[in-house]
Amino acid sequence: MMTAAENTEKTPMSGAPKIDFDRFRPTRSAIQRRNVMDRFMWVLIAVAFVIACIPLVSLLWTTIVNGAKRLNLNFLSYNMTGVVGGSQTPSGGYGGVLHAIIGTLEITAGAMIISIPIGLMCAVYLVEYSNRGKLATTISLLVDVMSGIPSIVAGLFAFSMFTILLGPGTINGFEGSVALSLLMLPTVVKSCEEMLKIVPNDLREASLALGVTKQRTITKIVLRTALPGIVSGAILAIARVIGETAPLLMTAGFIASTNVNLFSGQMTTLPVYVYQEYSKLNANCPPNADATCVTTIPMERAWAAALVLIVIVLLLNLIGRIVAKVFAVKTER
Amino acid sequence: MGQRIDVNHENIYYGDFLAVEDVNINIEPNKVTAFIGPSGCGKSTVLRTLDRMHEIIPGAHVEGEVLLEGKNLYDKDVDPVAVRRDVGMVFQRPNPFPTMSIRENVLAGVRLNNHHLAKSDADDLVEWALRGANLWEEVKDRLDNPGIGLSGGQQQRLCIARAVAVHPQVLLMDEPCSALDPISTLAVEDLINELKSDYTIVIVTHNMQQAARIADYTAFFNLKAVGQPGHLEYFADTITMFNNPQNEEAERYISGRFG
Amino acid sequence: MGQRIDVNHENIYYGDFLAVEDVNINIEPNKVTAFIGPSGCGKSTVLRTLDRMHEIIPGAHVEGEVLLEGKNLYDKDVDPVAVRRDVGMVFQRPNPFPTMSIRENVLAGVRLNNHHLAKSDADDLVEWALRGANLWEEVKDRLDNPGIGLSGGQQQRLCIARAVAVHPQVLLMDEPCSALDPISTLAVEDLINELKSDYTIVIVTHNMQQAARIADYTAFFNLKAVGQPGHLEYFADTITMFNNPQNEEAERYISGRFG
Amino acid sequence: MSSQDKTVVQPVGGKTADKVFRGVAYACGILILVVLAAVFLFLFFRAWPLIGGDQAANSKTVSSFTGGKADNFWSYVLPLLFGTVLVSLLALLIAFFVSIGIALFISHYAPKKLATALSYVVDLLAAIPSVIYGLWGGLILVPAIYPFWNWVANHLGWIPLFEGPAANPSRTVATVAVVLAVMILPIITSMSRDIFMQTPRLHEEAALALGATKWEMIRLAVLPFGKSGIVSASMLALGRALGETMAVLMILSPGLNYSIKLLQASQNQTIAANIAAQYPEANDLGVSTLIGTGLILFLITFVVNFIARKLTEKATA
Amino acid sequence: ACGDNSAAKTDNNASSDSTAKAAPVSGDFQGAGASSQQAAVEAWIAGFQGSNPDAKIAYNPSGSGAGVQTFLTGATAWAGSDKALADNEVEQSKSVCASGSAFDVPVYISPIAVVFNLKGVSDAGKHINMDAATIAKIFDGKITKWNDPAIAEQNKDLKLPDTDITVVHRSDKSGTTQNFVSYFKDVTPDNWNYDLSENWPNEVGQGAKGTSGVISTVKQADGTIGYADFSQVGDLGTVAVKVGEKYNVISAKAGSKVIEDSKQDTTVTGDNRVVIKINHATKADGAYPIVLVSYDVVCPAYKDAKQAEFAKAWLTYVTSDEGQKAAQDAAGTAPLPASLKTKVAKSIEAIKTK
Ligand SMILES: Nc1ncnc2c1ncn2[C@@H]1O[C@H](COP(=O)(O)OP(=O)(O)OP(=O)(O)O)[C@@H](O)[C@H]1O
Ligand SMILES: Nc1ncnc2c1ncn2[C@@H]1O[C@H](COP(=O)(O)OP(=O)(O)OP(=O)(O)O)[C@@H](O)[C@H]1O
Ligand SMILES: [Mg+2]
Ligand SMILES: [Mg+2]
Ligand SMILES: O=P([O-])([O-])[O-]
Repeated sequence: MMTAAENTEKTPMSGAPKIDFDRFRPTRSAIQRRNVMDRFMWVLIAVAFVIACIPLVSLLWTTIVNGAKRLNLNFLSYNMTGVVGGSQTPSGGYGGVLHAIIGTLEITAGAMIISIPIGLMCAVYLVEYSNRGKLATTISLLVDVMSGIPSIVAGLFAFSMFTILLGPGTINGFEGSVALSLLMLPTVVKSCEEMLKIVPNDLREASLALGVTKQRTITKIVLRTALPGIVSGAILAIARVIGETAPLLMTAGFIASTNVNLFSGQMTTLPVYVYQEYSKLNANCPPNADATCVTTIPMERAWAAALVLIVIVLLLNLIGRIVAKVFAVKTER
Repeated sequence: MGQRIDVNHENIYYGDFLAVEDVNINIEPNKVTAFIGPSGCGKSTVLRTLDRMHEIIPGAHVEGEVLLEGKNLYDKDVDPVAVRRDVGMVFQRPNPFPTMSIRENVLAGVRLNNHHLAKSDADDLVEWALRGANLWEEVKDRLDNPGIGLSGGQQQRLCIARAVAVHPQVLLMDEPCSALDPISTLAVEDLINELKSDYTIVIVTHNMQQAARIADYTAFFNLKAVGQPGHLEYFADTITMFNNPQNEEAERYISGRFG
Repeated sequence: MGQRIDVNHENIYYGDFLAVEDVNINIEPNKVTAFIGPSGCGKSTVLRTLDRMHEIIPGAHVEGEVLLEGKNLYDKDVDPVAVRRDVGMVFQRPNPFPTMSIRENVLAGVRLNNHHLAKSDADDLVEWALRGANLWEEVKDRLDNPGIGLSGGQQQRLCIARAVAVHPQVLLMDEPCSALDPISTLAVEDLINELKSDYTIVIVTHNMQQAARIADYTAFFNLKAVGQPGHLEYFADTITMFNNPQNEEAERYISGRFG
Repeated sequence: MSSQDKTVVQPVGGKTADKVFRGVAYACGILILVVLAAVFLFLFFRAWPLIGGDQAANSKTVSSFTGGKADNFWSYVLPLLFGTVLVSLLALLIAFFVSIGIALFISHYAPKKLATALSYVVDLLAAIPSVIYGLWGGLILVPAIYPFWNWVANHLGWIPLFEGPAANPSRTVATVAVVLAVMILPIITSMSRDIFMQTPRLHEEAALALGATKWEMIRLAVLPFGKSGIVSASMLALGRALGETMAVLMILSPGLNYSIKLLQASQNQTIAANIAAQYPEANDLGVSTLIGTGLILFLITFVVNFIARKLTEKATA
Repeated sequence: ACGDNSAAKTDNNASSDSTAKAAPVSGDFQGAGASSQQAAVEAWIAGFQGSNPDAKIAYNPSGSGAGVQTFLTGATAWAGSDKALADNEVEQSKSVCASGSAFDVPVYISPIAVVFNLKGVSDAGKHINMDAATIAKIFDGKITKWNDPAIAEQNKDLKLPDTDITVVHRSDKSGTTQNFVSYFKDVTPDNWNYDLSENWPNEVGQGAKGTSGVISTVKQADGTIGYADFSQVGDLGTVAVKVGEKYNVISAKAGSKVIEDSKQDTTVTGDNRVVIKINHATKADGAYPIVLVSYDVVCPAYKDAKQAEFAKAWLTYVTSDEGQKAAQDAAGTAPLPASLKTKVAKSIEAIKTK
């Protein structure tokens, strides 16, 4: 049975160097060192984790404790019209964030609708079509660069663009969406690109070999496989912009009443609201005011609105998670 | 009916690297042709040029002609997608779609091309394809489980079922059985035997017994030295190839066989 | 010297799913033991419990004992890392480290213990291991190229070289040749033969000829039905197993062999 | 085997769809170039009066911004640039290692349940708006961190970076860097975690089977696999830090020096925060000057990314 | 619209009486400008809408500079500003207004407090007495200890600790800063050698963004001193400033007094403008000299008659007793002195509504 070896005059091992393996045996100290290293890294990683937790927990805790104070149904169902100083409104509240919630949702949705398709398709181009050519390298470099555009510059850009297109002083929610989409795009492209890259090539080949067009291979196999990653990338991108303040002050403006029209009139968003309330710091009460007049109300509103913003983000995340879970790649065994 | 393939003066490149040189081969319709040869000699590479899968590798390209029923696949007006629809392929490594259930995996080729299959048709197709790949009994109760949850061998059989389900004219298989146990292998070989009445089949294999068992024709690829391009050394009907090869290299390679 | 392995009453789970039931087997030192059996019967699973690779799958766990020279691998005080140092493993699918060159891949394991390997030692080691895997001639001029640039078969041989380079006491191989051509397979088999004078070798294979050629003992695994746990059906020295099996199932399986 | 005789109809078209899809993908790629060019041109034209305008007026504008400290654009923008880069790099330095640590903790160390919970928290934190970081940083962290900075100044004051006395309240570069680090931490973590989780099991097993410890397995299989992702994530985070406006604006006490005294107030300012601070009260020429500084920031981001890219290219080649 | 807080009934009655003379204005109107005006403007909008329920008014507190810039593009009906228009802005406005050039009128007076946080003093509710020179020296970093003789001398009855002084100033461009330092320039120029600017000129102490930033920074540490709008002082200590021979504590009334004692700036170009030249060196009894005058900027004629109607009605309301009271209640501002009102009313009359 072992005849085959005899047929070949030259076995592969002839001419192989002689190795004294005992020299490579791990010494006790080497093993010790490796175990120490392993444990050390474990500790280091755990410590990194704990250290990071401190500020993050503090941040959440502060927001929740301060925000919960004024967060109630009244706060969620009224806007800021007719709110004067620290006085109570006829409904028994102190104004609210209904208009800002609507503004945030609409403007962010607008930004999503612009940037997610473009960003995703750009990532598709980079990963699926470009063959890593010059153009692609340039684009992905520029995407990185784009991620460094200061948000305020994005605001200036959108503002100037609308000034040129629609006349001076144009301010509306959509303008804010445009500014935000500029900030969102690079995040979308980058994270989608990374997610597409890790889809195994095997799957593309399998699909192409079934006579499926490239477009369907991409949409039905590649994007589908990467979907959970794309969703969390999109959420990351939304997260990147949902808290923007500076560009929205410039482009979407600030208004106390509710405006549901994204394309006309100023719109308040939650971060802008938080910032404006923080800037007010204290409210005044008329000299003869009764106990219902609260001078610290602006700061309390700021924290409450911050909490609302976090809750909205939380809900978005939750939706994203569910989507990701439903479409998750059934884990390999 | 299966279709014939004629390869004329084919040079295959990865970028600037000439991987396989001057291949000329006539693959008969409704026959099984096996590619054998040492590792790295370019069997997979040649196989992949037969359904234009080669060109999806960046920089890879092909010179020469591949005629499918006389029509050059590499003509300008030929749509590679259409080619791949007619020429099915099974890979060396099992690659079921991880997002799909077993059932969906089998139907992928049909569904991805936007066909709306009635449920009962789909059920029939799934059963037919899975039986063909000798997987039906093992998975019939869990068709909706993810395909990736199967063992390696099961996964490969699933991939064969998937390729077969689109009823190609030609079926290319790159070592389809290398991850299969003998019983599954046997079933696949039976399947190949069955299919060849309708289709043309090309199979890459390391297992010379397998080639001897199932192939009507055998192509022996070789390479002069590492770094040199591979080439088609000898092509003959299987009986000649294994009993009385007219080529010294082929004889040496085949006599090195065992068992 | 190789070490003996005794497996006592081993049950292997994936989460709640009992994949393999009540395995009892004595693996002799300095011998080659082959695992055969139909796909999905748990050969790979059992093999992976011998170097505690099984437990890295979330939820996977093992009941029973695996004694390496009388010491239970699953004792509380045993470090799985140390176990895997002494028990090498080669996988079904080639898995070279994609960012490393061929040379670095071979040295990967050795470097873990010997940070500062003298260049000449490293060179010798690389050559020795690559020759052992019959890859030296093909790659000696491009040792600094990435390991994944090789063809499938070349990659698998690279992985064997990598496992061998750390010079383990026991070598586990999960279908190491399923992606190899006959010449490479032969070389690996020769290597196994050579290595067994120093090491204990366990190999999973679908190729019964291979088992018959290289194994001293053969274990036949089977499963009653799909979804049922696999089990060790029959264990015997290879000559008995293939010529005169005392087990009906084993005989049926083996007689189904071909070639 | 009934379906054997089913005629599988030729698949419907798809060729046009294919072409359109490809075209759209291309167009979107190009669009990025166009948008960026538009932003650049816009910045350039708005900043043009700095070059082409009346230099005396420019100089007056700059001195009005700085109370006479600087009288030309460069002596205005360079300290700002220095401050921007200093703050961002510090933040990245702090956040990078911690993030990778957390990402590994989630992907490879923590039990599955905990990991899921943590992932969730991280994703959530990535979405906390910078105003809230500003609020928290300015109102909670600044007083809370003073004792620590004071300790550092007293014990490590011999290192120029930590030269005392530590400012109280600590509205300093050090504090801002910490806030920015906390802010970008979830970004890096979230992205690297996703990548780490995708490490092929094959490679992890290969490493473990060689007798690698967990950490060695991470070094051999996980980190090399995740490298390009980590770099992208860091660049994304750096970009965010470079351009962060509100948090810096609400916390940092600005100055116009080339100073590395991290613990002292009124040493540096960042470009973005400076624009936000000056814009509301700026006249036309003032806005031009501010946009000019924005343009510089834009160019710096370009250079930083370019260098980072070259470095990773070299490392992976 | 949805979520609006409908105005209180009492408001409705009160306003309908006093502004019965003019027909209600209706439409969408926008303003932008000084963020410091926000609280007052909120109150005015609420009050104005009481009698003009169909007017929708938005005020964007984007900053004085940005507000004026926006106004000069014609996008807003009025701008709120912490400072009077510059000459070139008046010139520019000619292209926006239907005829004539834009003008500004004062809408309220807001005293600027010098706030401090010092253990044993501010938390005991006590004031510290200082003269202009001392304040200037502190803010210029020349006096660095709370028990510096210069301070101690003026505060014989206080026990001042040996604490370092931490100066807190605005880090953003600010009308408050400009008004604050112009007090030094006018009263003690030898101790303030910087150009007048809206930016803080030196690097003494710490800068903070906005009034709210200054206040919260001052609150965060012992020994801090800063300046901020009176309405935001809260429970911080305030400096009593020397006027004549007395130290006067800040109050709305005391702020009004200095304006009563100030003249109109007649050097400004453009018609209808009412710009106050604040007499920081006032000796008036009980006056508090550090104040800021806030202006509204409007056109004498608008291309859109509705806008003109609104501008006129708006300014009329804002400068009325009712409007001034609303601002005082909501924002803690000091009302315009009676002496100014006629001039202001005359300018408002100049707005052409037909
Ligand atoms: N990670 C996993 N999780 C759950 N079940 C698994 C996992 N891996 C394997 N199994 C199941 O365990 C059983 C044994 O699988 P195993 O891979 O050990 O079989 P095998 O004999 O090696 O098959 P093959 O020859 O195809 O490699 C099968 O039923 C398989 O479905
Ligand atoms: N993507 C690729 N890029 C560059 N060279 C490649 C690529 N794939 C294969 N090659 C090279 O082309 C040659 C032929 O490879 P191929 O995979 O076709 O061999 P094979 O005969 O199928 O080998 P095996 O039996 O191991 O699968 C080899 O030298 C290989 O290194
Ligand atoms: Mg191959
Ligand atoms: Mg297996
Ligand atoms: O109202 P300010 O100009 O002081 O910001």
